[in-house]
Amino acid sequence: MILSSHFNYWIVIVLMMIGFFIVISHGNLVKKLMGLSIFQTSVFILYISMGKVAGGTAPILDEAYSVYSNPLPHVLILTAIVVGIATTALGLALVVRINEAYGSIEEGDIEMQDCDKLDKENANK
Amino acid sequence: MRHILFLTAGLAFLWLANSGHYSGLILSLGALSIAFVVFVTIKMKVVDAESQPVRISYRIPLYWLWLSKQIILSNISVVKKIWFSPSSIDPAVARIKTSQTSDLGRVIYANSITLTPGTVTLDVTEDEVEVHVLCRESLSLLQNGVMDQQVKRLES
Amino acid sequence: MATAIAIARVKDLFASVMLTGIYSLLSAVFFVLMDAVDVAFTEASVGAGISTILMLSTLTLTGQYEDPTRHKTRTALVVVLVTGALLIFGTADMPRFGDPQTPVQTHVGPHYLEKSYEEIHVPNVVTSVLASYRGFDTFGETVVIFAAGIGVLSLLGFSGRKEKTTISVSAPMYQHRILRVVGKVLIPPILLFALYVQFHGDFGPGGGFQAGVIFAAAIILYTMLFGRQAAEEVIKLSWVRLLAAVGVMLYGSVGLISFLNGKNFLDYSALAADAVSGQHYGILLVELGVGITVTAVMILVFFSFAGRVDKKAEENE
Amino acid sequence: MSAHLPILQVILPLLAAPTCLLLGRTQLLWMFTCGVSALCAVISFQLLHTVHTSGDIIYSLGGWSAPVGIEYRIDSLNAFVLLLVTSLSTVVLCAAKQSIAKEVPESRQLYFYVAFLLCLAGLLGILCTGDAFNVFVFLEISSLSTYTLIALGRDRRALWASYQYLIMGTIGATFILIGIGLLYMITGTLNMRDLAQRLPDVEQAHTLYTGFAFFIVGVCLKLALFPLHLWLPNAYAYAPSIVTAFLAATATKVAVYVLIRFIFNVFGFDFSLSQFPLPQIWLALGIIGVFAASIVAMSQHNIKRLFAFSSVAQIGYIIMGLSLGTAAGVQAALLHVFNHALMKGAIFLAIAGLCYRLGAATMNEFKGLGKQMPWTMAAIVAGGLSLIGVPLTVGFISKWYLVLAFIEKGWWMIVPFIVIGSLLAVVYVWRLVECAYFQEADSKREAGEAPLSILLPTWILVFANIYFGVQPQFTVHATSIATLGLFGATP
Amino acid sequence: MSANILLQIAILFPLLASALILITGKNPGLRDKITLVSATFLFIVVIFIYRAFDASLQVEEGTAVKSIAVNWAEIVPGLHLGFKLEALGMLFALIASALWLVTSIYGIGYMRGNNEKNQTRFFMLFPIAISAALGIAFASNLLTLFIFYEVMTLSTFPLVTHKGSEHAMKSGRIYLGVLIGSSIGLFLPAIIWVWAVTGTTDFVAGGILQDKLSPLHLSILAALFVLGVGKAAVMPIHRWLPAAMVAPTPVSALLHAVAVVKAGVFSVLKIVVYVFGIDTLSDASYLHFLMYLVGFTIVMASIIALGHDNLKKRLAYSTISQLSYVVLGALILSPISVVGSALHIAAHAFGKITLFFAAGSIYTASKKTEISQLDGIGHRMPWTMAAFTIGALSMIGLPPAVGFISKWYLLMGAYDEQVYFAMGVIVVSTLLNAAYFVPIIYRAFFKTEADGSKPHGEANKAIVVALSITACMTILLFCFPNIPFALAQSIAVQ
Amino acid sequence: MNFMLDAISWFLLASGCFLCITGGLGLFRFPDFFTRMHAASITDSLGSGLIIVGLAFQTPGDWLVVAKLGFILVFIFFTSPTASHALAKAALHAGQKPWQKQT
Amino acid sequence: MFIAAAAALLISMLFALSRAFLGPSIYDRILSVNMFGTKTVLLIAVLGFMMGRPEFLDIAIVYALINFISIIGILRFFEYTHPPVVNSSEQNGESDS
Repeated sequence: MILSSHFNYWIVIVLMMIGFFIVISHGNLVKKLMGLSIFQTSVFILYISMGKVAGGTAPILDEAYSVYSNPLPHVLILTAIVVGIATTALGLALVVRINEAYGSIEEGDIEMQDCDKLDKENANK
Repeated sequence: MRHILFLTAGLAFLWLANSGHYSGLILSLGALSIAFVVFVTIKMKVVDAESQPVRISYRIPLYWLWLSKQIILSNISVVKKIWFSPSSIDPAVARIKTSQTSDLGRVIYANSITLTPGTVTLDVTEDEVEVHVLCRESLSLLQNGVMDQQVKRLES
Repeated sequence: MATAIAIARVKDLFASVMLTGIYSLLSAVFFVLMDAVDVAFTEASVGAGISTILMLSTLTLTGQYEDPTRHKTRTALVVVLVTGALLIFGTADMPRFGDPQTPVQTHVGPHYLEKSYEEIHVPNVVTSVLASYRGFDTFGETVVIFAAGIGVLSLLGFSGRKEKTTISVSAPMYQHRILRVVGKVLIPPILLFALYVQFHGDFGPGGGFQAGVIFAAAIILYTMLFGRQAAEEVIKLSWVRLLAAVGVMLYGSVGLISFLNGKNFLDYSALAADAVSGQHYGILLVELGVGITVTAVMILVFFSFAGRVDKKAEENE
Repeated sequence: MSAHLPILQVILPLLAAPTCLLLGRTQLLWMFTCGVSALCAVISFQLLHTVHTSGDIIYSLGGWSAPVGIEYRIDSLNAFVLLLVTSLSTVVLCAAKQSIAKEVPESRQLYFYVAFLLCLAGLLGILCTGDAFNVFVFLEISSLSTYTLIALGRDRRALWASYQYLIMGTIGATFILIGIGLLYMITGTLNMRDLAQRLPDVEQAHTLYTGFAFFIVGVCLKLALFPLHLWLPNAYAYAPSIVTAFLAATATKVAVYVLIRFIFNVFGFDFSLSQFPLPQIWLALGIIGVFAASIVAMSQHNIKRLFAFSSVAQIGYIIMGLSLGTAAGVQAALLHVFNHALMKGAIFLAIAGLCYRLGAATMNEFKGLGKQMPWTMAAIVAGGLSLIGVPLTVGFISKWYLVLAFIEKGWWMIVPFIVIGSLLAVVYVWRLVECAYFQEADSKREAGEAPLSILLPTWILVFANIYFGVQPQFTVHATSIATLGLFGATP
Repeated sequence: MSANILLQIAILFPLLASALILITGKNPGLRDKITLVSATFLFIVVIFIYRAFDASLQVEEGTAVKSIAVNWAEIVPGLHLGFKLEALGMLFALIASALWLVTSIYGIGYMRGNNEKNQTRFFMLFPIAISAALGIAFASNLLTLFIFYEVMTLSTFPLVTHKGSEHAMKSGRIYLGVLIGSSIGLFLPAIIWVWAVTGTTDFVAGGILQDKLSPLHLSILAALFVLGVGKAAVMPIHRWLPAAMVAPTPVSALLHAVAVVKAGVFSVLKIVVYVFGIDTLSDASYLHFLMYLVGFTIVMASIIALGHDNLKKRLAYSTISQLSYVVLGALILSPISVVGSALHIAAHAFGKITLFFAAGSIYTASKKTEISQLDGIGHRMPWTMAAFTIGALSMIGLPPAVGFISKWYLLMGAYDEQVYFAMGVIVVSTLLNAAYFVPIIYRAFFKTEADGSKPHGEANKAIVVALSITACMTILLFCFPNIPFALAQSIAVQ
Repeated sequence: MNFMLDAISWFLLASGCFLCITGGLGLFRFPDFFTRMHAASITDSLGSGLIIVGLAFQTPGDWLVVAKLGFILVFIFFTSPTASHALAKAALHAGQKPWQKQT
Repeated sequence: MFIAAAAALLISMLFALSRAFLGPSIYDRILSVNMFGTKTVLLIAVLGFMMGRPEFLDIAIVYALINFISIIGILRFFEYTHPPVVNSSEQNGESDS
């Protein structure tokens, strides 16, 4: 019974875990950002699903309807989506610059290069 | 100038048909929007004979009717192939002469070809289109020039 | 869901970008099912449109394939499982899906649904909440966009009008007859549609943000078809940058006006003698501010990326 | 007009940021930004005064009273932090002009000022608001501009640091979003006061626990609590020096504020601290954080990184104070928030001066600096002493209160840890001093004193370090009122 | 001028002098003159303070008690930054300021004689250290004492590492590590403990801890203090002192015979008297363990001193053992022994500084540092070695040196309290003292110089004058011990 | 009358859906990119057309909705061949070779 | 009936999705994304009718629009990474030709 009445949460959880997993485990910077956006989207779904009323309709007032879903989560998520795209755009811009600076967008490569540099600095000491 | 008027009229129709709210405020906003769009598009240099086919507009519905018939026919044949005999296809690539005089005409022709299932335009040059077909039969249908003529009629 | 897994698995980054596009289309459908039309609208334009294009431009610059080695898989699994377990723990008490008796449905939400029409007289409750009740959040959101624009500009910068020689590189699609003609036909309606969305946010789904994205998308389409050079002649980028600021300031000054008239910040009822029509004007102006900023920033961001792509293409030649 | 002060506080930098785009010259930009920030400081001072004399200020945005609309709510706690943030940002900005001119390419200086103002506005917005979701929005404003600011650093590692921060920060923000969402789900409201009233009814809900956990983890990511601090050292080390000074002095402090606000006001302190092993976890993390970060700091070669790790350690102290859950503990934490801002501000500004002259701040550069840049070095030493907690500096005051809080609670065993933590600070500060004063400089280098425009703000902060170390009445008074407000507000 | 103002002048003036020295650093002559003038001035100021204090003591016997006290700031409720005059502090201040004057003379001579680098830094830090010493002397509570204690540690560090060599840096690190470590790690917690228990850290006659702590806790607290005040160099917190001997001799002389180490033992004494209160502390049942430790330090340090050939090292270990006398005197907990301790502070100060001066003098004149090289040096440097002898006598505790008096009081105190262990320790260590000092004197005067050594005479005049003064003082104090004695008595009376 | 309209609309919808599924199936059954494209164009052209017209029959009298549906249809008719054409051209240029029947 | 239509559309979307999944060449993926987009447009329209709120058609229009633009975008940027060189076929994975 929990499975059916809470199915929205299960979707959210699974999506969230997938997104989060991508963010942590993948070394590719672009992929990380994709994971991040999946992660965020899952949260959006969480919010939106809590605003839904069974038998309700979109919160655009019309004389024909009387039950509406709650508009507040929608508003919040609109804002959150915007925030999400803003973050993604900035992240991608960073990736582009990182690629120019390091010639790679793999986390491992970049850290290795930095380590080398750090070693060199220490060696100068 | 003709093109601009045509565009304005089209946009006005678009607005009115979409809006559904005809209060003074919204209408005046609509007018402003149209003016702004026209201004921008003129600056973009996209308002010309190619994009605003004033001349041929009244013939388009007829052409569409004809084209719909073609689409339905070819749909049926492709659907048959998909369901019953996917192995019976025999794709081919061919070049077909066109007789259109303007880019607009060529584009309409090429898109019509693509729109009918079973044929896809691969490339358009001055007087030829390169076509990929699912079966050789449909190639012959094209080569007989019926569609070419229809488009040409539209154009003239 | 499957899409998400697919994104995780596919090594070809191009493919995963496309899958993200699909994914956001799907989630948008989901939003529609959940009655969140405005959200679906936004998710469609953002997720499938802008972010796909941005990711693609990045990939163009960085290369398509992912290094197959994974780091920290085990840590990741642990962290993810802990998070998941925590959530599952939390779901036990969560209200049933669609239950009309939850606190969410009974506490603040009803106020909006019951009162907003007499207070603001806008049928789309989402818009009235967005622009008036929680107008300050939206102001914040506009600023976020502005901040992102500033960030991208400071990182990538658009490369001015220095190189005049790049036409050949940046306008290959011009040769493409079909695209050119169809593009010419489609751009004006798209622009108008964007403005329609802008001004009809009161009645149906849509509003400043969505309109901004669509408008910007039209410009992006134009740029892709006719080249960056042509586009830059139509819209001066330094002007666009100013526009981004102007949008934010428009929003802010609506608020300022209301408190010069003795009301609180963003209290639109100060804008007209009649409180309800004041709200109306306020929402209109505010949405316009959002729209302007979003359009400007999206264009700027796209141009910044495209500028880099062109630069790289030039170097390769 | 005075009724609008709470909103003006936030709106001013927020609107000033786009205005910057209209101003062309850097000189003008700098003056403008400084002016805005100074004005904010004046406003926040006024706010603090008003709050102390006539109680909390509530301001409904858009004229919609909460919970339907968003409200701003200034009480003695956030007024205090507001004052801290605005005044420090003003001081830091005063020093910014030359340092930025040197470290950021001409074409990007404009963006620096814009992003700086946005970041400031974001932080102030977080502080002022009484709405949970609004916190998230402004958190993102400040974060996004922070990423930008960090990425302005010259070193390419700045980019990488910024990216890492972006990922971590976004995860943190999303966690916060989940937390807020779950809270909303079980209460139906976003307003903090309303939440506080409604949460006790659902205290047993699992969802509340989950939401709480997500929220706390998210905020802790933002404030770089020990195991979640990974983004901080790089970000501090490679950002432009002025940015480092600003971030170190303000950003994490605001996160601490959010934590305090939610723990004590929203969740209610009984719930937060008695139903979870949170105090124990925090205490342990705080202690481990102090030790681990201090030990890592000892082996750092890059001075900015060194002090970045030290920041992580100091956050450990703050968390330890919070973990007590007593008025004294919170007061100690608040004091340390203020005092740490002062000392790190001074140190990083001084380092900005160093970077201005030398181009980098590694141990190598420090050799013989005591003679070449005596004032700058003296400022660093003063800050370092404060960090250690030497009496007569602010560091002593906050540690004193911290220890006191522990003793009052009867947790004697923790006191030695705090003391040993200070000893570790001695070690890393001393390495620096030794290098600067007792080693000969590379002969080829000719470095003069940092320019006055950087030196002066630095010394203002150093002076503040000492002044509030000797005359802490103001801070102690303000924090105790704030703490009283916190504990009075929870039933 | 009121004594309160004088008090502040005494603490702040050296800082001003320090700044002046820094400014005039380019002109060595002027700089040195400033050093001398300010040292003299400070001494005079302290004398005036003493007179005022003396007057107030006289008044005290009458009616109104008008204590001389200044409060600078109240940092935390009950936690002041303030100063107050009392007998013990007065004694310490007198010694410190007097010896600064002498050391200044000596230091100028020494630094010039050896052409040391960074002289400005050297002379600049000196007054800061003295200021800190005076701050410790006049501190009215534990916090103030702690602050100046730390200031002293930090300001003397560059003096210790003055040479800047790798070895010096290493020793400097030990110096700093031990002192700061013990002070923050032990001393500060002890202060906090006191504050937590009593709500104040003020020094009050008779102590502030009556009936506040159990005997066990009292003992632990006492141990924290005795060990936490690392400058008192009770084993095992003594490592810094030998390490600090890399410093130039004036530093060793003033700081490690007078200012630093005396600050340490003075603090212990002050804490015992004014924080614990002698009566209270006698309840601390486990205190004898601490006493054993101190006794062990005295004997052990002396034995180690025997084994060192380096003159300064030997003096350093001697210092360790002598310092523990003072601590021991405090721990015997009889009024008489406290008087002895206080006197011993003075006695050891003058005696040890003489010895160090002499060691520096030898080094300046002949560059000799080892005892085994000193054969027959008494003939070449008669003044120096005469002064050395007087100092050594004082250390051993023989008349006509002042060391005799202090040791006498210590013994008397121990006898009164029937702490035979302490008596035994004192006797044994006196023998050991003799054992390590007498051979030096013997070598200097009665052995013949090894062949082929460079001819040299006395060191320069400044040095000779300085060490003669201190040697004279050692004897004078024996003859006229009334000032220190009066002060010490007034502590015991309280 | 209404029943008639309903019936027509259902019929159109059903056949549109059928075409869509067919298109999807074709996407699977055809051997290479170019041939799959033909399958896709089934959906794009007639499939969507039928569905939209079917929907239009559901809203007698509401011209606004019909107009909007019309716009969608026109738009799809404009864009989908353009997109497939561009795609095909790009694929051809990038060196994709059309599959030929083995003979 | 609308539900049936929606279900049918969903099924065909599933087809498209799995094609996008399988590839093999990038063009197949683009194609299926395109098709997917078109289907989404239809689906949204159908859903709008299903729920009785034809206002949703605006969303469908936007979808159609965005779909087109992003396909063009994909192709546009694809030209950079896969310049029109005829011989580079190894990445296109023509395992089935």
